Amino acid sequence: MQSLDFRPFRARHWRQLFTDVSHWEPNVTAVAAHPVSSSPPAGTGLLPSGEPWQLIDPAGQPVTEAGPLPPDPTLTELYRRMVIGRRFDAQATALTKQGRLAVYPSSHGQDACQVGGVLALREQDWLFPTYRDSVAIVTRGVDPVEVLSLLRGEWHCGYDPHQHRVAPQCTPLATNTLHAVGLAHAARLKDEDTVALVLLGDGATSEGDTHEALNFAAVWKAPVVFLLQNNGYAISVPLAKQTAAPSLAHKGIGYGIPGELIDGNDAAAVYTTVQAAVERAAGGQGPTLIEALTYRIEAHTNADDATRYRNSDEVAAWLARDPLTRLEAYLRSAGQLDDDGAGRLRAEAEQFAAVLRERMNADVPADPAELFAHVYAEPTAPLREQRDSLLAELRDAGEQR
Amino acid sequence: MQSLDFRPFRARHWRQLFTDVSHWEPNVTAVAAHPVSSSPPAGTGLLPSGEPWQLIDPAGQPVTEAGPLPPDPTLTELYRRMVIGRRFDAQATALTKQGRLAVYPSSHGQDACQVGGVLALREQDWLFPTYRDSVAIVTRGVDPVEVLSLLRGEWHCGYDPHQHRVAPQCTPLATNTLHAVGLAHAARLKDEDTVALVLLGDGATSEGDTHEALNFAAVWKAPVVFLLQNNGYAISVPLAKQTAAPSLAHKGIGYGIPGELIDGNDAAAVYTTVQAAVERAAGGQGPTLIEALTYRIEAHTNADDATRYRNSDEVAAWLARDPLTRLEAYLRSAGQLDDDGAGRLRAEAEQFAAVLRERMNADVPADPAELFAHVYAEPTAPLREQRDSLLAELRDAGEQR
Amino acid sequence: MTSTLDAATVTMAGALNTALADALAADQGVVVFGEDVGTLGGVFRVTDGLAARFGQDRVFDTPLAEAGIVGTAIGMAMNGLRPVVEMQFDAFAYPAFEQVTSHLAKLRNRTRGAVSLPIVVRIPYGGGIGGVEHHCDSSEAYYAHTPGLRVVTPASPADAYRLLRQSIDCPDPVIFLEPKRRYWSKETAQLEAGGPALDQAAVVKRGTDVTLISYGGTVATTLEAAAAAAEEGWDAEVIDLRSLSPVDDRTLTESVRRTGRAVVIHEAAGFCGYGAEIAARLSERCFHSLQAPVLRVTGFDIPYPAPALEGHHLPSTDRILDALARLQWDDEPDERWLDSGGAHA
Amino acid sequence: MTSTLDAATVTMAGALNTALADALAADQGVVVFGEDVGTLGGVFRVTDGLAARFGQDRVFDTPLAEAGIVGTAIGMAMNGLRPVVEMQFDAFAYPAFEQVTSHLAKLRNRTRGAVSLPIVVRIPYGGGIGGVEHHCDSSEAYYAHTPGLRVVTPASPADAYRLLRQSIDCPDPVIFLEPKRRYWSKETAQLEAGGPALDQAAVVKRGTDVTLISYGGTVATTLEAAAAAAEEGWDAEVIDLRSLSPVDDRTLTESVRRTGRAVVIHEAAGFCGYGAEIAARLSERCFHSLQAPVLRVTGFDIPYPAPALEGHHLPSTDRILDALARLQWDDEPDERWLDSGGAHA
Ligand SMILES: Cc1ncc(C[n+]2csc(CCOP(=O)(O)OP(=O)(O)O)c2C)c(N)n1
Ligand SMILES: Cc1ncc(C[n+]2csc(CCOP(=O)(O)OP(=O)(O)O)c2C)c(N)n1
Ligand SMILES: [Mg+2]
Ligand SMILES: [Mg+2]
Repeated sequence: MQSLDFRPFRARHWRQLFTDVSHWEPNVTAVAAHPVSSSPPAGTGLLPSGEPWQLIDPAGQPVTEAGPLPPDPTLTELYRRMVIGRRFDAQATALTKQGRLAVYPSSHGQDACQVGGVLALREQDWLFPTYRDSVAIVTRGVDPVEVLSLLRGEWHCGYDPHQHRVAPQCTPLATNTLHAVGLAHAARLKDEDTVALVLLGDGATSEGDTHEALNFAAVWKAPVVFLLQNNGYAISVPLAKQTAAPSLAHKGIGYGIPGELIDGNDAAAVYTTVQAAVERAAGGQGPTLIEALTYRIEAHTNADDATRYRNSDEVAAWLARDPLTRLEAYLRSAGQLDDDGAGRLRAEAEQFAAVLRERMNADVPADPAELFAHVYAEPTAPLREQRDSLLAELRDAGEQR
Repeated sequence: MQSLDFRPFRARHWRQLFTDVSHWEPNVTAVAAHPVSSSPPAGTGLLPSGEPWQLIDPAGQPVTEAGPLPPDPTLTELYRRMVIGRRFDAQATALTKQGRLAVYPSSHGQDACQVGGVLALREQDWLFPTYRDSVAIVTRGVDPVEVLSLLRGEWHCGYDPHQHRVAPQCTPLATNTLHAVGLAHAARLKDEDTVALVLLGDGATSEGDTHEALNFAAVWKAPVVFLLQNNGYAISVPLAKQTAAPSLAHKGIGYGIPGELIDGNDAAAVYTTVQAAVERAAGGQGPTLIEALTYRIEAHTNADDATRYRNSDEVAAWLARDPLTRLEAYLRSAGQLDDDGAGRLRAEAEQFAAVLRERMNADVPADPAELFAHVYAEPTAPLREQRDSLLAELRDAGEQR
Repeated sequence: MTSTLDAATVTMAGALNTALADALAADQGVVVFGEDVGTLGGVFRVTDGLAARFGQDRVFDTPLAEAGIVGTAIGMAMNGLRPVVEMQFDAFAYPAFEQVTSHLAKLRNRTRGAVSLPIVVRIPYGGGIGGVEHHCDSSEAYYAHTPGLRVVTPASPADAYRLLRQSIDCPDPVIFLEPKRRYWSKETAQLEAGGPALDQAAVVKRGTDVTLISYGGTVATTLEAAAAAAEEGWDAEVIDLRSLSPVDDRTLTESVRRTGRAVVIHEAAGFCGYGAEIAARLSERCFHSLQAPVLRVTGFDIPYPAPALEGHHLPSTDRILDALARLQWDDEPDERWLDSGGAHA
Repeated sequence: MTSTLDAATVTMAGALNTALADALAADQGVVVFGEDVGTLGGVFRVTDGLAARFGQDRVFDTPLAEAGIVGTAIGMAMNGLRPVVEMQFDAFAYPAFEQVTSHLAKLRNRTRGAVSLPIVVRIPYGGGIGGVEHHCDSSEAYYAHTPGLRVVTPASPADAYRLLRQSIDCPDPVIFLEPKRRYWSKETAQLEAGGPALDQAAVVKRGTDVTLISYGGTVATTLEAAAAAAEEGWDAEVIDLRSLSPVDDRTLTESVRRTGRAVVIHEAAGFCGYGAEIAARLSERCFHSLQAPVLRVTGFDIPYPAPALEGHHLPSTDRILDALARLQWDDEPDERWLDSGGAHA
């Protein structure tokens, strides 16, 4: 296993956490094409800091020079939600093994982003998650059984997006970034104080839609926050094959959007950065692009075999940077958590998982007629015809039995 | 008319050349979302200079501190080709009025980009032009009548792309950027010394394809040069509604590509910058993004009415920055051009236009059978059936007459 | 809701412009955006004057990105607006194809009806205007094959007004295809939003011998052909479909059962084109009434040609009349299909 | 060119893998790229081992961008390569739609044949695997309607090998649709690149009473239905189209003129689906031979459903048998279409 040098956390070190660094050649030096004029580049204030920003280091120590920590109750709540989220995630993975879920993309390792991003939102804000962000949605308050109905194969989205202001989990990569921008811009047009937080992965940044969303957001000064969970992989493809940029947060300046590079395993840093970006957005100052450096501990989904493209040393190195351990260490050293408290939290999480497990064991009856019910506001004449023919077919089959 | 302060050419001044500056609020100051660490941003060497780079100022004076000028014969050739190109462009516009061309998008005002970009290419390099780049293609040596066959409504592309290594003029915006990257990468895979130069407009930078092309080019270190002619408008939409970035060249850093911001009305600067980028690319150092600031003097096409969205003061201000006048002034003051030489050049251009005019007056017979000839390598059975039925129809119609 | 105007002579572009203005006035939630639709008023002037009248917050230019336009429209609709967006030309809607097929068409179903997307995507489509490549595509079959979308296309100014108003009011996403070669066609009409349902076809000419079925840009050609057919003794009925999805089976089958013959006309490529669906449906539903096969008069299976050759590609009155003549009036089968092999592979 | 292997048991995924390996070995110009096709060997393992064997310059992972993949493939082909690219799933090919329709399909025609694009776009398509939304689309009609593209889909391992080799050798762009639910189907066969032409359909079962026409994922279901039909006394012929564009008219018409009845089966939505073209063509070309209308058994006109309900959506042997039963064997018209109105609008 690689030895880790925890503080200060340098991008260089972050890269060392990856085994496959051979391709990793971000282009950070200009090769001057000609003797450029001495005039300094504009807008450098939009660039991210060179090293990922951190408030609590992996050993649980506050990085005091980086700024103030969120208040203790917030930190405690971040920890509590991460414990529950982690347990939910493990339970979901277990359900795939029991055949109760068709597939599950785990966010183990990205817990600080899942929880920190969502807790920074206000009641009236919207969340635009992807398939990997079930923990974020659960943290937002959506019924976990409803969250899992997609992955259970029951229906494409099991919850009402308007209830908790959570868009359906988005599978086509990067497409949700545009939805978030549109929703946020509509809020501005309607004079509503709503911010949209959209989650996307490192791979999704390569899609054209991400580019268009960043650009529309910037031109419209839309109240939207892009939280990019850079977990190092798009399925099997490492970041080095995805980009040659110094960091993904460096994309911001090309749109006139400030880019922030943060330690995505530091829940305090994620929470603080997203909260500040939400405030900026709500204050009419436009979008922010936040790149949170983190790691996907599990395979892409339970169906994936990660040993084909990365080695266990790499995973072990990142396990040592666990976001829960880090915050727990801080809370304990700050006297905010003791064994009793930790035990109560564990019990709460177990209870959460037990209820989920039980509810997921119940079979959900599927109604074939519903296939035709929601395609249009009212089923069209051809769809009514098709529904009737399916129902007749089922009746006949029933009669035959 | 606005008064102009010619030297040094500041981006601020460039912006002042536009009437509609109300929307122009490029975001150049970071609004720190949180107390960032003091660690300086990485990769700033990839950023363009704050002011557009210039070798010859609008009055025709060399900007000595900016670097050496190209040799005099090169400057003379740049001027000669611009004179011919300008005349070609005017002739094409005239042909639309006579109904000999369906439509023509003029590049008047962008002459320095059209000519400077192409002359910087080597024999073996490829050009990927758009609908606006007829002058560039003519400069590359393609028969002007073949160039105009698209706009004449004769066939979708009138020349053989392989002959002069010029891709068909591309109408779907930004899609040609990917073709250029693919062609360039293939050259590398095949170990051939070929660079691709792709032309695109400011509007085209908003399309997802531009983003994907820059990213693929950077990751693959493909030998490709992006020459972005920022002429201030996408049809009627001013740059201020297209982007909030400090400059479009600032997009480079988000891919790990050096961005260059240059005065696009200075043929010497365009030539020098593209040539250096071609050398970089050929040397295995990857792509360059060059933003050339210029102006579309005419309407979008002859069918457009530019008075609906910009005023004549703005056009007049840019007419005063004419790339031909500028280079002519330099050549005359450098003793490389006198009245005689200028007269000979004018005559050459007139002759070029006269031949073109005459050749364009000849009607080109269209062969209906050709509709089916090139859809596949060999017409498929259904297409042979359709061809035969059309020919039979034409025969019948002929017999009836 | 009726436009305040009395019957007047109006172009299709003008009728669409009035429809947008009336919709913007009627519902604060309506927003109109796209490339060049604001200051310029659109390259076809369909949005002329709207930005000035309703302000930049309701009618505005976007950056140049079609996926961006449709994608943000989806987000806006999730937040209660009714976006009407313009794709500048048919082929320039393709960058938005993923947003259209994977989200616009599916989001209501995905959420069991919780999310409604009352969005209209206006697309000038088709050729016949001497346009260069990529400016003349007929893309209706792509959209009509996509469940969850409505596909509507007007053939006259009055229909353009009514169908656009109804499309904007419709809770479903509508792909609104505007036949650009009819933009400057004129009609004297009173513009009204009320009338038949959005998905009802129109019998635009009554007839007894054969049913000619068309939509959009080729309805006018079809009516001309019907007039010419009358001279040859055939009394043709002409149906303008108006709504391509869903299709109005009732009007179609009622007519074809009566006439016993049908020809479908459109300018898109025939192979897997919209006409295939109509021919297949009618062949199934009216099998015992058909005296001859349902024929199709369509564009060839080629990329849309350059202006010099488009006249050969587009369905003409002559070509429609030729098809009529092949409808086995004398009970003789079409000789083209008599040899057992059909086309030689 | 024949694979060196003797007849052996092979899956479709395995046959495709062998085809790619043999093509890479046969022609230095062949390159294989896409998302996860390199190190991982593809999410369906179709490119397994190829990067290791042929090197990262010939088999490689790209950034995650489908327009980028197809767009750069076009540039590579312009420079003499023969790219074989993978779209990870059907719905994830939509971002590339503009590159496919506006360039891949048209560039040869645009340049009067000067530019050839021998590109294969491999797309795993269709459902039946319990996949979540966007992983089960059947998009063949979009491509088949686009002139300039060839559309090919295998139904068996041996065909998968041969058709992929022929597609790679073909000078035209080919959309190669792989029915993902057949990836693990096995066959004992010798893999050969030679044989019938790329656009020739196969009569996979001879019969005299009715022609069942299918392709890709539903061929197996159709064969099952034919076997069941035999028990009910119907001797069905089964045609696997293999090439959807161009279509093999000769094989189709020859069969249907003989049997007088036909059913088209596919899992894509029926409306404007590929089956509409087949039904329309056969109704026209075999009008006087048809004893009953050409019926279609297809997916419903709905977004592909969640796994819990996909069984109701997909064509089943029962549904095919139902259609057979409706082919008016006793000369009685289908009562569903007797009332003059058809569906009630
Ligand atoms: C448009 C599109 N293309 C391809 C896919 C298939 N796919 C699903 S997840 C994935 C990788 C995404 O990587 P990233 O954005 O980094 O997110 P992560 O899975 O790491 O959270 C791919 C290629 C998809 N869902 N959508
Ligand atoms: C994908 C696409 N969308 C829309 C258009 C229609 N269109 C043609 S030119 C143009 C403006 C392009 O602006 P820019 O890229 O700045 O180039 P310029 O015309 O100024 O040279 C537009 C919107 C198109 N050709 N392609
Ligand atoms: Mg990732
Ligand atoms: Mg421009």
